Amino acid sequence: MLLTRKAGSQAAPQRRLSRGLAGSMAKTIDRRAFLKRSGLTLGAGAVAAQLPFNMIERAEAANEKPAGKVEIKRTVCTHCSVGCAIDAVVQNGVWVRQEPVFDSPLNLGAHCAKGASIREHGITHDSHRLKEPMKLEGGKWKTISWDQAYSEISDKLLKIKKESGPDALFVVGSSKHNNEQSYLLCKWVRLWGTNNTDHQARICHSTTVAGIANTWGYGAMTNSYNDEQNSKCLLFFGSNAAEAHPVSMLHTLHAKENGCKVIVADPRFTRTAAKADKYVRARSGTDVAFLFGLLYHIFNNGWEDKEYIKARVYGMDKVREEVMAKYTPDKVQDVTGVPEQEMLEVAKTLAENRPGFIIWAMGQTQHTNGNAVVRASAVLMLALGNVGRPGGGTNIYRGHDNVQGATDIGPNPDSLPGYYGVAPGSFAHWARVWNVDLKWLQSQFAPGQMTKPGITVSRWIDAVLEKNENIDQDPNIRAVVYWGHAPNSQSRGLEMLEAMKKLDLMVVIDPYPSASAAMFAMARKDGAYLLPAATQLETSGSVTASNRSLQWREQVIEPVFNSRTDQMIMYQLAQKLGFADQLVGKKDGKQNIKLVKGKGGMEEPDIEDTLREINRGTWTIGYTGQSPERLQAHMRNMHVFDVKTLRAKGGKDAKTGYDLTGDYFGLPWPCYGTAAIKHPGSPNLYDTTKHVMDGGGNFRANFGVDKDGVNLLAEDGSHSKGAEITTGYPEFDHVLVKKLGWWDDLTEDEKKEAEGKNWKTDLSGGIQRVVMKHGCHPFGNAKARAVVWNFPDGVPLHREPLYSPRPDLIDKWPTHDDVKNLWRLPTLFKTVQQKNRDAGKQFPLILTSGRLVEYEGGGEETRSNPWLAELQQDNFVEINPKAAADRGIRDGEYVWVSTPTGAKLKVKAQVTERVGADTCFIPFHFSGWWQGQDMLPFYPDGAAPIVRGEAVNTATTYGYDRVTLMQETKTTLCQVAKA
Amino acid sequence: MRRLVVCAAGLALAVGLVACGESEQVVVYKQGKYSGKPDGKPWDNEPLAGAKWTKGDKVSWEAEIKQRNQSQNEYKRIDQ
Amino acid sequence: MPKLIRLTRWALAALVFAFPAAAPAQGKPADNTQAERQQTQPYNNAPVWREVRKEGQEYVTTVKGRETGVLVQSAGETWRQIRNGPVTVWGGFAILIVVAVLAGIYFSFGPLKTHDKPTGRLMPRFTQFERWAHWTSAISFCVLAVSGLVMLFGKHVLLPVTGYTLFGWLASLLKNLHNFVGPVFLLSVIVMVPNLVRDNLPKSYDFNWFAKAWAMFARNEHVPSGRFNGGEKAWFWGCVVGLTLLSAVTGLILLFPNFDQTRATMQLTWIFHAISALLFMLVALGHIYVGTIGVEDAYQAMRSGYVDETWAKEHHEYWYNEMKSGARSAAGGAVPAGAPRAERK
Amino acid sequence: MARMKFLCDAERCIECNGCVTACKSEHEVPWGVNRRRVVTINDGVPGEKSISVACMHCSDAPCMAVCPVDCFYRTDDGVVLHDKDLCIGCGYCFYACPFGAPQFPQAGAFGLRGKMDKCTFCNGGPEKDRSAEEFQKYGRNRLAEGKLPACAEMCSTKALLGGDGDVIADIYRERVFKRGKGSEVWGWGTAYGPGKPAAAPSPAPKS
Repeated sequence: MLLTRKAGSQAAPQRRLSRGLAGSMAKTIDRRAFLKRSGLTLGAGAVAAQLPFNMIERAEAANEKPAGKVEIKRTVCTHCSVGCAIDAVVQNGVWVRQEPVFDSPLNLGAHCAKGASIREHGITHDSHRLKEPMKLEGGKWKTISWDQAYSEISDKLLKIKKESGPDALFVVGSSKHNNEQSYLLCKWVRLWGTNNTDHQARICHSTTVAGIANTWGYGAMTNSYNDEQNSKCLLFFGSNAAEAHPVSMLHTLHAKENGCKVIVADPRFTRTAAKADKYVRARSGTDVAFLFGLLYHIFNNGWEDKEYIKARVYGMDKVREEVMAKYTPDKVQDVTGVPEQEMLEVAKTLAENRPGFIIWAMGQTQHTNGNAVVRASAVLMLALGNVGRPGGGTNIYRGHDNVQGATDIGPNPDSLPGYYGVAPGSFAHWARVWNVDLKWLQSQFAPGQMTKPGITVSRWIDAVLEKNENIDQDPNIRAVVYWGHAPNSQSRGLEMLEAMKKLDLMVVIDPYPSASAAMFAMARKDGAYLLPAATQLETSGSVTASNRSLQWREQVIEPVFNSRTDQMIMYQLAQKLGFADQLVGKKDGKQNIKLVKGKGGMEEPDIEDTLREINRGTWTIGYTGQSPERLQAHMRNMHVFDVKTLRAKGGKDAKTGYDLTGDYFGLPWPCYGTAAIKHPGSPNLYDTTKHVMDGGGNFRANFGVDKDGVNLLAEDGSHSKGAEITTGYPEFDHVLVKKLGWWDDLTEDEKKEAEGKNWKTDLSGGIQRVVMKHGCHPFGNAKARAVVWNFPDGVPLHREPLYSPRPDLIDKWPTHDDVKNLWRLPTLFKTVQQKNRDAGKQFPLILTSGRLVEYEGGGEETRSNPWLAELQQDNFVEINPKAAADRGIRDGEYVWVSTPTGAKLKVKAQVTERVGADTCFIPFHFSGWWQGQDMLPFYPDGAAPIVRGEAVNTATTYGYDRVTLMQETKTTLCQVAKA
Repeated sequence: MRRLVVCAAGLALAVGLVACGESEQVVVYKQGKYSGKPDGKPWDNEPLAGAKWTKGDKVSWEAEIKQRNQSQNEYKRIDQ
Repeated sequence: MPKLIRLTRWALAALVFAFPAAAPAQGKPADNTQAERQQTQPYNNAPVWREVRKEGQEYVTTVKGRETGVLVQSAGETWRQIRNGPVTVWGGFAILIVVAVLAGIYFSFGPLKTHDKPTGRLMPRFTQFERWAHWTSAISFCVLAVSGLVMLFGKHVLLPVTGYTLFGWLASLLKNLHNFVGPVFLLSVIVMVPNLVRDNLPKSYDFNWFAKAWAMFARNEHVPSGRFNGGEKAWFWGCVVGLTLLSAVTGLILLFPNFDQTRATMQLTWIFHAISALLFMLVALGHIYVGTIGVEDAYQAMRSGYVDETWAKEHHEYWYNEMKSGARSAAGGAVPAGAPRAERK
Repeated sequence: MARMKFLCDAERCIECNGCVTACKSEHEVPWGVNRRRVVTINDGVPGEKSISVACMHCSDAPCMAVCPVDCFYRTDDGVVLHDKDLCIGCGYCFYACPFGAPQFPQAGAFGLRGKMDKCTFCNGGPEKDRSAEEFQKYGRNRLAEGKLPACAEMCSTKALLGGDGDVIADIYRERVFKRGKGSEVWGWGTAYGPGKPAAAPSPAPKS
């Protein structure tokens, strides 16, 4: 009998519970309460009024007073990369309701649990947000003023800088910042003088970005969620879209309904698998073997697209050799556990149903050979001829709402905005865009460190703990700023705690900083500051969805409590640290970004101006055409965009008169040239069936014109529609433009700017404009590389995870050798693998992690939302009935999950056939328990999330991708025992 | 004994009489016998901005609802 | 006939509920029909939906609580049929009929009277403790009965008369009264019963009493009996002990849903509770009749605790003899000097 | 005349719980009360199907039939609503409801459950439409705004359909036709009785 749900004992703080369950029998009943409840003394009407029906106690309970000013603000959900539009109903400055936006071509009004409950972030009553700046003093969190926080933080930072140089600071940015904030933070860190900055993309899709960009040009989703409706076959491999990107399933299931085949291959029978035509269970960490096992059948049966390969792919023959030799069905079955027949069936389905997508998320990327896995996926699609056409390609589902944008133009250790690598030329380019003196900028950096990629977020703990002589910078990290990052999303939690103990300063800037706060307070007594940041719903700005479409968020409400917007905090900190003018590009009487009045009348950088500055400099990936005006017009006129193609058939913005005809929704990057030339954006990358001014393209010429005498440029005829050059061609610079006789198409002003520049550095946009006028692609026209030469494995290679249950396969497929210096740090491979060769005896189960639909990322903000928290109140481990029975474990019991790190997690057992008998799964959104202990005492008052639980990453093991230092979280070993 | 009967009868009468004080508030709903507090009809409200029905006109309200219903049909939006 | 079928279905269902299997573990794998069907007819879910309707099937949901994993509980409909059907209809008629029968007896034969004149000497029949217990249980029983009847029949009988507002008030009051008086009734019965057990043990002469019971009412014949006669003993064992136990246990189950009983348990319990309570009320009508207007001076016995010797002799001859012979001590000890005389009409 | 109905398409429902939180957010339903829930059958094994379930606003509503105080009523659009002023919190509607829709805000010792709460099809209750009182007792009244239930409108895959029975049956029929195979609608018969199956599972010819 339900009647009232019992909130789990750990579920909610008493305060919250008593709100929900007011009057439950849990409390003692005094006489008055008794009479009141039983209604013995009151009339019926009065009884009705008195009997607890606690629907509403909130201050903002909507009275529909005619006087209340009602506004509709259009914003975008902040929980994942699908980009679901939301109409927020705001009354007298209070967010009272949300309405679906049926017009949105991305989500058509649809929301998952997180999107449908996003209003909670704006609710002030009973909020679990951080409300005031705080300081850890004597082990207690103490409220301080913003001014005190700023001066103490900046004093400490400047002291550290003076003693150890700028590289002693590490700044973790956020994929939740909008584009403008990400961009400003990227700039902020460089103005401070270091490359030591990173954000969640490192631990989510860094391997994708590196691997895919090196294959054909850009490291992003090639098409869009919508484009799946044009597809014949979808292979989900390493993605659980139904839980991680629920609204994308609208397009997937619509496609399926119309005949598209859906295949899911995964160690778990996920909710996505439940919707598939076919499900294949493969062992975690054997991705390359699986993909090449498919490729074996494709080659073996001659199903590859030979013409396509000949015209547009480099090195497929070499891949073929290796695949046919190393990935024969018997070997593949031995490694992956998938029988030959099933592999053949999948390969056949893929071959018979083209075009098709391979879809992945962290299932492929978070491996020690993640770079190879994603390239193997790309190679598979290339072999089928699926890439560069509508309905086919690699649909790479990004995680956070703006992880794509933050990767493109945000705080990355190895690149400036727009993937301009940290090279002298890039700094020169950006100094010009930023209106900053290059010499001054150079002087901010420690000698020689400016062009060295910085520390990654996955390894900052090693940069603190590692012996100084082993790291490739002068100081160890002494100060860390967490600017919108959850500590529990990083592996090796035990060591992070050690690193926190050694830090001089930790600053956490976040609307929900509590996981970091609690961990730090558990580790030590002082040395940390918490600054309450506003959410994305409390500021405006653009956000890039996974499909590269940019959407503009209107500010829904003012920053609540004493929180401030991120751009305001950046500017105010920069004022204290002495580079505020540079941050807004103020020099020589010019100022790029004007200051506007923000909360409380304080100044902050203007978001629209910031986007305009981005537009002025980000030529590489075409962030230049998306002016605030165009984006805002798109948001106002969503209904004119077609759902299948994302293209506007017509329409004029009523407010500005802007003609939307031909634009793709959100101007998916690359949107080359200035806004004035009206490039429509590129819905599908490398699509030769369209004119480049219609969003068409081809593979990028980024690696020269030939390799060892083999032509790297595209073969004749494989150019984008209408290109005047029908052969392959290199990327454009002023020399090539002149050679082609197109120079005079430039205006005089353009010529002045373009002289000596290439398509990436010409700030006038003239080169891009003219090249596209001739139907050509600014970045050239080359082949995709099935084989690369700048990665450890030219042809992707299966390598056993560092912690593998199969010592025999470790011998056959060993991991990389140790690397002395990778992103400034020594990185271990073979040593760890060999040391743990037989770990499988003690830890026989594979431990993998993943998402729940109710929570997101580290989960702090979603676990603070009662509407979501109620649905998932305990962390759990999924364990197969057989494995559970062997250990005497029953469903719902607490168990200890231990890993080779020595960490032990106390979680509930969920006995299910969802996982195989050799695998366990723990969702990664929980934090707030530490090896069985509730960390509640360490949280700042009122900022503990409703639901706390054991963080899986407390127990995850060492392991990093050989190229990008992506952490290994998807395959390690564990043992489970009854608690 | 008789007193008891008289008392009971009196009480019943009183209770019965109270019912006469009940004001008429009958809204007849099909199938249900409920005739408690009357509920307004959805179409008897002021339409919100942008809505295309008129207050009190059931037919126009139903048309609006049917129209709105199509937003749950993505085929409609896609083939648009 | 369809009602009978439904009842049979109910009985079967009841059997199933009677042994509630432990809630199935997470995602209890269903039989393979669905998986097989999907092979040939990918979108045909008929096997799943068939299985869903099986009683006791619980599935996975993130919403916490008892039985949130149940998709369809068909037993609710059966319960509705039984409650709104036989229980309400037959129960209602039964009460009317019993009232009519009692009225018939009263008006045809009048109350049972003593043949001889009262002696004026009083015998102690009930101790103060017994009387307190009796009246506590009697009053709480009446409250329970009235409130119970309102909940079962009020909608049909009272509501049309009172109107919604008053009825809502009344029902709310009575429901809460019912819930809190229930335990009081149970307690008072528990206190009362041990004292009376010995005198209610069946004796051979009780059969005689039963054989002549009709004559007693119709022809005002007196049948010798112990402290309690056969009818009283039947009332004691069948109702005071038996039905109280049944309705109290079922009542308590219904009263504390916070122990997470399943709906099936509640439905079954409710049916036992309703039937037992109705039976209790039917017999109680008889008990009240003979205790008040049906038998002269019976009411005084429980009110004051004393009876006239004539009354005792005629109605409970064996007891009278025992008392007189001193074979047993008086129930409430010797008659105190100032004991009130029985009030006469 | 419009007859409001719910229909959940099991082929589409991915158990994202969007409907659950949409309802909570729209009506500010307190912790512990869930007007809607998603149930998954065959969880974790092939054949897994999820269904979103709430009050189905039955044609022959059992709750209405067993209510001792007759607090339920049905609107002209077929929405089953109740009057919380009359409700005595006896729980009978919960025993009778096939779908487990009625909810109670309290733990219920001594039968104290508080007033029953359930899905209103976003149509409030017998207070003045769109008034603060109505919102506090029953939640928003979207029908009175010309809108449909928040859960169905926000469903992530448009699996949950809510609205005019004829319209949603047509929408569903179109899908079934596209899929090319027959299908069954969960709960439809139970809630709305036999008669014309709304989404005729007429198998389309094999292509």
